[in-house]
Amino acid sequence: MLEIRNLVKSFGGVKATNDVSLDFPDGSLTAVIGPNGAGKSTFFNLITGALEPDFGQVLLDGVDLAGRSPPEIVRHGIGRAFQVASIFKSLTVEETMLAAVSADQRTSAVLHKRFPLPEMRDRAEHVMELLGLAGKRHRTAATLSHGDQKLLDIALALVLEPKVLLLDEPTAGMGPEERWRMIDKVRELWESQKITVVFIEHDMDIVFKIAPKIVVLCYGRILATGTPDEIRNDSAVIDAYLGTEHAGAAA
Amino acid sequence: MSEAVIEVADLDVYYGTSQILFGVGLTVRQGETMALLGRNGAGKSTTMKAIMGLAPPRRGKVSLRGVVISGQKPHTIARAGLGFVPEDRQIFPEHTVEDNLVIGRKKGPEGQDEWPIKRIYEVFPLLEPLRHRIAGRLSGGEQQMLAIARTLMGNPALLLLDEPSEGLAPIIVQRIGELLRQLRQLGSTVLIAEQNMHFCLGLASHATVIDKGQIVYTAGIEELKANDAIRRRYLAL
Amino acid sequence: MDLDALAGCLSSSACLVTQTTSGLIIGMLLFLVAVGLTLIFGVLKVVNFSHGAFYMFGAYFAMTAYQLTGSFALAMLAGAAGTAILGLIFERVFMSRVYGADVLMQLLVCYAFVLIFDDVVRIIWGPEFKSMGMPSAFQVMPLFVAGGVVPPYYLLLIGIALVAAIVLGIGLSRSRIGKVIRAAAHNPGMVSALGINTGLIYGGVFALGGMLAGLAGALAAPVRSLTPGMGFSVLIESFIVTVIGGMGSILGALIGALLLGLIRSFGSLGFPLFTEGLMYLFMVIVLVSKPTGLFGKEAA
Amino acid sequence: APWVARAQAKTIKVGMPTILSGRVAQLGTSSRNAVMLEVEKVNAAGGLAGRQIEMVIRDSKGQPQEAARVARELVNTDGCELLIDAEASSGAFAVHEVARDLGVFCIHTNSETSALTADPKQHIPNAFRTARQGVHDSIVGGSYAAAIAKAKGLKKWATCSPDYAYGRDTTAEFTLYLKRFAPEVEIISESWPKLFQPDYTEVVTKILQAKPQALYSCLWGGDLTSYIDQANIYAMFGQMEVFAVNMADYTALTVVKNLPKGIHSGNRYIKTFPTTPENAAWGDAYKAKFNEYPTNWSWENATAIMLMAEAAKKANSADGKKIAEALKGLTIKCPFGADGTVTMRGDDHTLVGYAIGWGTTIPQEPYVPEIKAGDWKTIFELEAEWKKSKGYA
Amino acid sequence: MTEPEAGRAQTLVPARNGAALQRYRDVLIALIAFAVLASLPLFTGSKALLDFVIRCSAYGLFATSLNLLVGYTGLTSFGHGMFFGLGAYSFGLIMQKLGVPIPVAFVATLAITAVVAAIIGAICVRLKEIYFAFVTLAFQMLIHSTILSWASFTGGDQGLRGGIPRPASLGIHLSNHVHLYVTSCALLILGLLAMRQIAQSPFGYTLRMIRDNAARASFLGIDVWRAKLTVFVLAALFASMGGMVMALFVSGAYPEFAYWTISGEAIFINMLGGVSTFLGPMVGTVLLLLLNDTVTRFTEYHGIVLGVVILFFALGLRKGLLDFVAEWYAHRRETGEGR
Ligand SMILES: Nc1ncnc2c1ncn2[C@@H]1O[C@H](COP(=O)(O)OP(=O)(O)OP(=O)(O)O)[C@@H](O)[C@H]1O
Ligand SMILES: Nc1ncnc2c1ncn2[C@@H]1O[C@H](COP(=O)(O)OP(=O)(O)OP(=O)(O)O)[C@@H](O)[C@H]1O
Ligand SMILES: [Mg+2]
Ligand SMILES: [Mg+2]
Repeated sequence: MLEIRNLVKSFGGVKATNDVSLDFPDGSLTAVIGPNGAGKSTFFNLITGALEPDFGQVLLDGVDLAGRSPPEIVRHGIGRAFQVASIFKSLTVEETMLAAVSADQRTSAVLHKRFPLPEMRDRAEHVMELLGLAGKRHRTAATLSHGDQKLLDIALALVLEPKVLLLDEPTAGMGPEERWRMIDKVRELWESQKITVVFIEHDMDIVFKIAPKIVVLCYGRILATGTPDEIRNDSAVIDAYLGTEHAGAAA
Repeated sequence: MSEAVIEVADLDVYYGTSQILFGVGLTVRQGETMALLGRNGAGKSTTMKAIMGLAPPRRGKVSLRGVVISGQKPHTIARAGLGFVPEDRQIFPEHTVEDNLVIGRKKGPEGQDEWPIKRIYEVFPLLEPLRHRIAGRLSGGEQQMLAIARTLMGNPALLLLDEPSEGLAPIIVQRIGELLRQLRQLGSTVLIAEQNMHFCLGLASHATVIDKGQIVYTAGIEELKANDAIRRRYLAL
Repeated sequence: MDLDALAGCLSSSACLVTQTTSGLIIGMLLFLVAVGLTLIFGVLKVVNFSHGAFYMFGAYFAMTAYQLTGSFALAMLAGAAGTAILGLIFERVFMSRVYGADVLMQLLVCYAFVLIFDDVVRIIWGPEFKSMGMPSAFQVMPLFVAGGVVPPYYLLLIGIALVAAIVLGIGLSRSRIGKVIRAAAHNPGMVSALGINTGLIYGGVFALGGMLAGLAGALAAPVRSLTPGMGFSVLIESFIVTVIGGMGSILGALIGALLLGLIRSFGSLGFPLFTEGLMYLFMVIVLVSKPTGLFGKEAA
Repeated sequence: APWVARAQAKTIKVGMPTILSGRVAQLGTSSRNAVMLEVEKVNAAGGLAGRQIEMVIRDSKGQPQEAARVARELVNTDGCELLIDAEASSGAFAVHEVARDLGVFCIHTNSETSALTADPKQHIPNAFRTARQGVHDSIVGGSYAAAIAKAKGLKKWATCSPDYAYGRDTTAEFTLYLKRFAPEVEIISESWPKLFQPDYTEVVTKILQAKPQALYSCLWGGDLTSYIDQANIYAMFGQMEVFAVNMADYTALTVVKNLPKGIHSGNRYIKTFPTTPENAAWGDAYKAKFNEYPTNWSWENATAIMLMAEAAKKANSADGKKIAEALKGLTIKCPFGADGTVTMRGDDHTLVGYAIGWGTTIPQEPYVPEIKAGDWKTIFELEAEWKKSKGYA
Repeated sequence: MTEPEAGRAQTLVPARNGAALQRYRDVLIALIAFAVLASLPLFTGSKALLDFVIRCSAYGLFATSLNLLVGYTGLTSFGHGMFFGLGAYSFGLIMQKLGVPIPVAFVATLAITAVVAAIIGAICVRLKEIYFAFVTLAFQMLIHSTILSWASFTGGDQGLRGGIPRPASLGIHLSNHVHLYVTSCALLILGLLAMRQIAQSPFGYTLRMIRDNAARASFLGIDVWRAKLTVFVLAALFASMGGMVMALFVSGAYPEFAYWTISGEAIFINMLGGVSTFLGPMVGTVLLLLLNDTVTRFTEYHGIVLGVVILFFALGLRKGLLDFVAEWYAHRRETGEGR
């Protein structure tokens, strides 16, 4: 279980994360929404070690990870994908996957053997199949389409076989069709891999459709948590975020 | 039919050796809001960049009110009257809001100066209290407004908007929609690329659909709404 | 090491004044070269290895103009204007072709011109070192300020550098053109899409940077020997200055230059055999404690 | 055999690595000029034992690894049988190793570092030196300066010399002999600017702070002129006696615009010292041909050719080994000799007997009107002592 | 899937043990290269050619090691030459002062280099981009300053005087020109082979990841700092080897070996030859040395000539020679297969 306790982070005067406490039970699927600049990405950055919290705890199965470095946290089993696809532009899809497996198998510093080691293959292959990237294995990442780059980013997180997967706007910049394909894939993964998934999303159709639980952040604080129906009808959320179009009545 | 503001004909665009656009052609007339629709990677942004001179076409031409502008540098094209709001906004993050606006200021192609900063603040009342804030610290929606306002400061005859709703909270999308409707009432001519159909269909007067670098459909907006086949095939609706 | 000498100086006001002004003098001239470097880096992201050559040309232009006209003012003008034109041509004809290429490619173009420029100077002015000579107006007794010695010529030099610092500082932060230049530094594509000719800005910035280096060269010409390759040591020191100050920061260049000047002037008392090493050591210390220099911004 | 005859008849190639680009290109060029001037004369007189000299001159850019590379190539590929090493310090040591390796005859013409020939560890039978030697200079300079120090009561001295071997060694030796002849002298301040340092402001102010009565410097070339210009605007020259050993060199004398009067300097090359018609004629011939005055390196290289020609005549062979043998202890007539001759000393292969002296400057030609000649007898005595103290003898 | 992709996919699918095969191929190429080089003295009496190859070995090892940093890891060092100088000086000093057998001095020098590189690297690799470049430069200048100032030990600006003793050991007489030549070739080939192995190892791919996106690499569990430090030290070792070859060649060590210009030359070689292929720096080395040796024969204005040649590469090709050739070849193959 991932437990967040009283997490605080400020930039200069701005409290980007202000005393946030949340529980993400094993195998849960949670959406995090909130206005632009609410501190959603910051929240992820704090959990994954990209930023050091000013205060608070990040407990994964009881172990406090707050303030540790990203590699350590990854090794404890928290993987993430980024709002803007973060990939290795000159490596091919296959190389990217293999290299990630190598990092996870602690062979990334091996000098005396040739890359790739045979034992890296299966996992890389499995994840490429899972995300439908196998056919593009020899494409250099830079030449992939936007959507495929986001997929590759998620594949990078997945291939490490994390216990918790954090996805920052996995559908950002995608068209409606790809968007649904992506989110279906996320749901499929969640169901098949039995991992904890937390994702940030601005597309309310998606959020309301697939997330059993929603957290709304606003000005660094938790504005509301609940099921889609509860959130849809929460007047504070409507005022701060949803506007009239997506409000309860419209759905 | 009103005068054509921009005419694009037979545009071929390459990135390196790979061809992205194949003979793209479209026309936007005075006062229209033309929606450029298509899936990811269809070539919407590339079309806009090609019009702006940021991705120079290898073949074809772009003319603005009958004057050929393709082949020119972006700044010349901008001075001829095109205003571009790019996909990822690209505000100047270290400058203040007002400095961003000042950098965008220029007279229109006929010397018109319809958008003094005062009027900008009237149309974008949310920006005025933020005028001395550093633009990089604005929220996404505020940045999007700033990007549009900055382009308007240059008195463009035609506004190119690339995915103005991308990555924004629903409430902000709604607000920007209202703003664009307002601009339309003021008589602006707009070419807008979008993925968000709800947003776009409520706004545009005409629509063009692009797929794999080719224009596959052009019509008035009501006609598109009525054409289920096209919507299903190219827009996944 | 001679720490007694250093301690002795620190307790004598005359010595303190003299060495501080001497540090100021060294620093200000360095600043003029370094500020052009930092400006060009800030806007064009080019590490201009040929910057020292502009300093060299400034000195040679000034010397030639002085020999021809006998006017010190014209000599300074020739140094500044000549290098400005040179900078413009250099940027428009050559550098503009490697934007977007590997940073090292740009470095290579600059390096090629270091080689070419040095030989060009050798061909035009000869391989031997030259001296411009101090105009008679400045051949006067130095001033005595609080027991310290300051030559009037150096007062002029400090004055010009200060004016340049203030004009540049205010110009870049306040004027529209300054804002545009800073914006172009960040995002040239967007700036040009707003109707601004970035080529002109790039050329202009390069010309301005070249001019500042040329002016520094011209100002240095009366007191330094002119020789092909003379830009080199100045270049290395200006690099230290810009890196310490933070690449792209004008204030950083000023502070960095002054710090370096002071290190040199007081270091030569305390560590006469390790003054040079002291500068590098200082640079290492600054970078270790602040990885982007004193006023540098984290690369996005 | 017939091919031997042909080999005898053909020209002899003499290789010369020197510095033709970079900061000291001027000196390298002047070395080349002097060599060409002399080679012409030798060839006109029949060459080296009947073989015409063909010079093969290459640029080493002043880099020791290039100097070594070029020297090897000159011998191995270009077929040079003799080498004139016109390199500065570190380059000379690099070429010295090549000469050791290949056994080729070699004359070092420009390196003044005493150790190159004085240190027996460096000694090889096939290498010689025609450059002046630091320790000779310092002995003469020290005794000259001591006399003036005594006469004018100059007790407090400062030094300002470039921070590299030449500067450090020469300064140390100068002060050694200065103090020996004038024990009351005290060095109160030392400055060590870098070689080719452009700005001497901090050095100038430091010296002014120390308020010495006299200043010694072995800065040279452009560094010296920069230093003078910068010291001038602090009005330094009115405040102390200045001894700058490298001032009386045309490269500096003709360049400085406001040359202060009365700077003490040793001679480098100057056509008025030795005051002989031969020397004046040589200087004028050089000037007529190359439109500039010779440098210190010029006479050193010219001497090398003169010595080689004479040795070849004596050995009646152009073979390097034979020339080397003949060169040992050879005394020849030479415009640069203190008494009209110079000698290649046999035991350490270095040139002695060249003109060496000190005088004071005036701002126009002849720049150093009167030069007081050093005494070679004293030089030899003190040099022997010095060698012992260094463990060389 | 387009046709060329299909073609490549086929060749790579059964490549499960292709990695091992590739290594044998590299070893084979190395053996052939060594055989060709080592037999050269049998065919030519030109000592200059052998000298040229020796110098290529020294510079080639040095430049290729820099490419491990610049090309593979994206660390642009302006001070890599410090290890070239360090190698030359340590080796020379050990031989002069201690008189140990050459292989001992060789290993000892590598050990010294590793320690110094680890200390300097630990400070430098924290910095990014241009700041990394300049802090390495600063260290290089510090080392250069030290060599100059510590004249009693290093000989100051005059360098290590009196030659480096080259006693025979293991039947190799390095004072013999041909022995020196063959040894240099062997060191070059071994060094290149080792660097090739590093580049193609899992660690090599870690380096590529760091070059492309260091932040992302750290989110895969890679300790970026450690990986950078490791490659910094490894590269220093090969640079040091190059320095030793150079010291043997000139039988001395000079402060110029540790001056920043030597780093500049290595960067220059990399740019000339190309940084995206393994052998690019080797091509650049041959190119630069050839250029240098011929141009200096004919003119003392070699700056202009060299400058113009560089401009041709930088403005004309916009990339190194081998990069250009590789791209041209790939392009040709693509269009050829497309037909
Ligand atoms: N490194 C940083 N330095 C300073 N301020 C920061 C930094 N990172 C984020 N912020 C600020 O913290 C606040 C929260 O930013 P964050 O990126 O977490 O928002 P978000 O909820 O992810 O927004 P969006 O939906 O637009 O992605 C914003 O005001 C932002 O400007
Ligand atoms: N710099 C580039 N180099 C190579 N290919 C590119 C580049 N930019 C875009 N492409 C490719 O060009 C095609 C069209 O891209 P474009 O950005 O115009 O699409 P779009 O319709 O705007 O898509 P989106 O909705 O994702 O913004 C895509 O296949 C994309 O992969
Ligand atoms: Mg975010
Ligand atoms: Mg797009």
